Amino acid sequence: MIYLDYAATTPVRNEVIEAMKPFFSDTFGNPSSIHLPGTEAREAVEKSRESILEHIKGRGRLVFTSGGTEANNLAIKGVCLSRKKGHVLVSSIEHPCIMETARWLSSMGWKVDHIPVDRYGLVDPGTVEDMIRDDTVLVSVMHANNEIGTVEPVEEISKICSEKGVLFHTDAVQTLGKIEVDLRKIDADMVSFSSHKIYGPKGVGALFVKEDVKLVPLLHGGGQEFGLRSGTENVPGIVGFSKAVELAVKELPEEAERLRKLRDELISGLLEIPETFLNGHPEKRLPNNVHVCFRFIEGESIVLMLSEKGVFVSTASACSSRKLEPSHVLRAIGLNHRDAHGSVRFTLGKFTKREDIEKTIEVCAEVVEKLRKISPFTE
Amino acid sequence: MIYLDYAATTPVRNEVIEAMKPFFSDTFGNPSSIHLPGTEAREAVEKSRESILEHIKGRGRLVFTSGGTEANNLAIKGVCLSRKKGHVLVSSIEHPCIMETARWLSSMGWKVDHIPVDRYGLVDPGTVEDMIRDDTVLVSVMHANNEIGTVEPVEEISKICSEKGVLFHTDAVQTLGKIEVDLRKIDADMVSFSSHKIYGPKGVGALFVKEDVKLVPLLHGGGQEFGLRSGTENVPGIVGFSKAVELAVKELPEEAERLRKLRDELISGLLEIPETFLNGHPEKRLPNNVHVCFRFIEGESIVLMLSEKGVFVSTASACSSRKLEPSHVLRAIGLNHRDAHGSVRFTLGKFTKREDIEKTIEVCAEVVEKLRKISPFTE
Amino acid sequence: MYSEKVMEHFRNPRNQGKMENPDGTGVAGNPLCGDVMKFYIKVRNGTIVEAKWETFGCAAAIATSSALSEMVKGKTLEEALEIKREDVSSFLGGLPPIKEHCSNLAVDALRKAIKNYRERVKE
Amino acid sequence: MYSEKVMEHFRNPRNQGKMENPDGTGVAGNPLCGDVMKFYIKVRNGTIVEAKWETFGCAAAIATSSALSEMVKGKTLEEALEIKREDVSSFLGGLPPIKEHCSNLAVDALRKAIKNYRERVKE
Ligand SMILES: Cc1ncc(COP(=O)(O)O)c(C=O)c1O
Ligand SMILES: Cc1ncc(COP(=O)(O)O)c(C=O)c1O
Repeated sequence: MIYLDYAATTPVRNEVIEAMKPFFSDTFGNPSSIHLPGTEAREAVEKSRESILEHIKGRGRLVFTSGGTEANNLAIKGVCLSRKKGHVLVSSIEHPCIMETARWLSSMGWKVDHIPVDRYGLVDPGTVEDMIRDDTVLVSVMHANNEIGTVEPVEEISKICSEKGVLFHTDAVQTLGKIEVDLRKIDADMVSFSSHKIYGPKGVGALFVKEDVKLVPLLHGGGQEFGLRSGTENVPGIVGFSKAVELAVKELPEEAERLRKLRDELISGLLEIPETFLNGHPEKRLPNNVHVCFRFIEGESIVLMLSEKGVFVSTASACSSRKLEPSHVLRAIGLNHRDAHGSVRFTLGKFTKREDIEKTIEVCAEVVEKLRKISPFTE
Repeated sequence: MIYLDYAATTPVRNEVIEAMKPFFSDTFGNPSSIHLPGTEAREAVEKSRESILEHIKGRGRLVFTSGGTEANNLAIKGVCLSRKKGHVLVSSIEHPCIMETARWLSSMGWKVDHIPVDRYGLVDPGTVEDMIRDDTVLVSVMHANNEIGTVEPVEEISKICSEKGVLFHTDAVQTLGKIEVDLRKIDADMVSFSSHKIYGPKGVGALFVKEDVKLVPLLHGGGQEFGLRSGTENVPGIVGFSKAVELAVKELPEEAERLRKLRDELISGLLEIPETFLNGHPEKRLPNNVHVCFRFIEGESIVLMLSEKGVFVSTASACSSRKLEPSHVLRAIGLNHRDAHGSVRFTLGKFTKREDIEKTIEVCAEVVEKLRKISPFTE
Repeated sequence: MYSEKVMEHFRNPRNQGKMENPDGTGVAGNPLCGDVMKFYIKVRNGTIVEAKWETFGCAAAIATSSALSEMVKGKTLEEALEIKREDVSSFLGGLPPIKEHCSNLAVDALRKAIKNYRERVKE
Repeated sequence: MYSEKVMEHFRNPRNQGKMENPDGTGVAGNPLCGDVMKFYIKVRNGTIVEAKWETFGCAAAIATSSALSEMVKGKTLEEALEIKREDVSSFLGGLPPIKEHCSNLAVDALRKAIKNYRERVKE
């Protein structure tokens, strides 16, 4: 079994499970209760919040959410619904939770424009600057793309936005623990995170929000999380998330180096298969992301056939693998429908070993050959 | 340590922890992935969904959420934001997550009216019928109140709404596992649930939605949960929630009987303390809820002093215990500010024993006496 | 997601590949979801004696191609023309709803192949 | 939520209870949050020699009453009048922000008690 879909989700690591354990049935209080079990739970939540803020070097509020999707929805809708209708800029390769949120806002009368990317998936900060209008209230560009792994120049973009007086949000779900996320360098007003991408539990995430940013909550109620996100806090989840952040940040330098090497081996191995090319940026790329197009054959078949052989990869993002349209990201970087459909993502992680890479290359070569034999596009 | 705050939250029971375990690091896939780890996770989610639907006898969609707060927000906002502005009716004793949602909608131009309750906290179905207008789109009345434990006539109200062609939502967060929740009898279009109130994990809940009810999602994105709630599913949480529902429903008849007896003992014991009265309905009441006013003294002091002595109870709902205003529920049943501030909730649960009840009565008598000695209102 | 029968045809597709000197060929495709199928038939006395196919597409597309190539063998052209998409998917124990419409194109490709054969015969 | 010092005063409140034959009394209250305090003082030669109080309120209200009753003992009326809310809360190691405003009424009750004493003396 070779799991190469760490960008879709990760197993919870043992240290995190251990950290969560006491909060299921021992320290199980509701953090809003003022009695002892309540205050113990409250303390655990606040310590987790402080620890994460420290590790991302953020000065502001960290609002715990149920995941990356909620964090992104809260950022975009929270800003827009608290203001008069205006203009929003999002890149054309955002995760579906940004794309669909933007689409909904646009159906509600907001003006939305999509920032184009080049053939590597890069956003040009100059283009962002040009596209900002007088009525622009928010720009959202992800830190790195979840499909093709391209890392965006968010430091520069954040500077432009702050000069222009426009709010800037970035989705760091795929970068935390993989490349440096330092909010002293990225001057973003809001930043989204998700726990289950970094060996933390599913169902937890966070939105960093600078002190002076006004948001309408998506979840109204008891007023938890600075009044920005009501609902009984997922205490074990939050504690686990914070542990996962701590470990991910600590291990980053060494682990990123290790993954980068394996990634490059996998890329060279796969590119030896004929009619195969790399998607995304050759250098400005997540250390664990490999995304290739095997021409003339279709991605879902490749994924399923690899799965039959114990190699687990994905087409596009996990979210869209039940949809039929080709990935909007691959279309945005200029792939035609057929090549977009033929692209496959391999994402490496903590438990990936060199042997896995060798074996994957071997199995891929087999599967690609088998599928090409029945493709009408090959001679 | 005597925990009598089960309505605020519960410890996760062992069977639930055991059921969740494999889904942290073994069957850890993303349910949206089409490879083997993904389909295994998908199967676990779908089985959980079916099991819960069976246990509540619901015919429709069960949408997993991050908790009761999200379920309630989704129900109310989901209906309203997908329609032209109209009229909404909510009872005047709903949980803050409904009250605040209604307040926000009203600030957005929706018309909101609050259904009054009698001095026991009961909503009169006839009043609901009278208050429904031509432009009413939604009525929301909770199944039982989280503070005073009054059980509402939601079967009747649901019939009235369906006759009038108005959507009906009920918040069953406090009733699941405590009294019967049978959606063949309660003809609601939407019903909210929360896992952490029934010995399941925090951070999970669900909204039951009939097939033909149109909702705008709060969380846009990958299209999970029938397109009504995007975001990577909290697989262990969902599995744990479903296990908790299964056990709670199975054990309900016996456990409710046991709790009812303990509850009545606690009520009689507490009412022997002078100048003490019961809030909520004497009979139409959750089997685990005791809510009394100790006149002349203040709730937070009582709770803290009891906590010092190892007895954990609450004032109003956990959510609002960090607020200063007296509970809107107690005000709605006609308590004056002072008596509202002097009321305390005891909620019993799975681990409550007869000795705990005796001890609690004893300790309460002491604490009340101590605080009354320093109250300016006692002679 | 897929029935066992779909997976079985996906794993071990029948009659796949190009046909030398076919009597009729037909191509069907759905540009959006990307599936493209090519069907080849050999006909003797109005009966399909051999069918082959090539498919670019998901597991459902491959399995429906494979299934249909088995279903048509030995059928007269008239009988083959009566096969509907639903017949193929029920032969396979059902397809996921989302795939039903988009990836079940084999029948279209077969019909085009029969049409192509008839046109050739006329000439 | 509360500092250890607040909890200590809450657990063991000083000088609580009614005073027989006080020289001055004052009541302060916040109807919304429900806290009500009554302060009693005994005065000799312009100096507060004894202070007692009764309080309906949360732990913060009780602790601030208790703390102030200690702080004023031995102070002249002028000195006592200079005590501000912040002095009480810093004496207690701080109060939660939400409580700062609402439950820190002891100073108001004390001032009213002093005023009441002065009015009585005038008569
Ligand atoms: C870039 C990006 N943003 C947001 C999300 C959504 O996060 P979650 O799965 O926690 O809802 C994902 C993962 O699915 C992602 O890769
Ligand atoms: C009646 C009621 N509704 C909703 C909620 C909110 O549920 P959750 O804590 O899961 O957000 C609660 C509990 O806090 C409740 O008692």
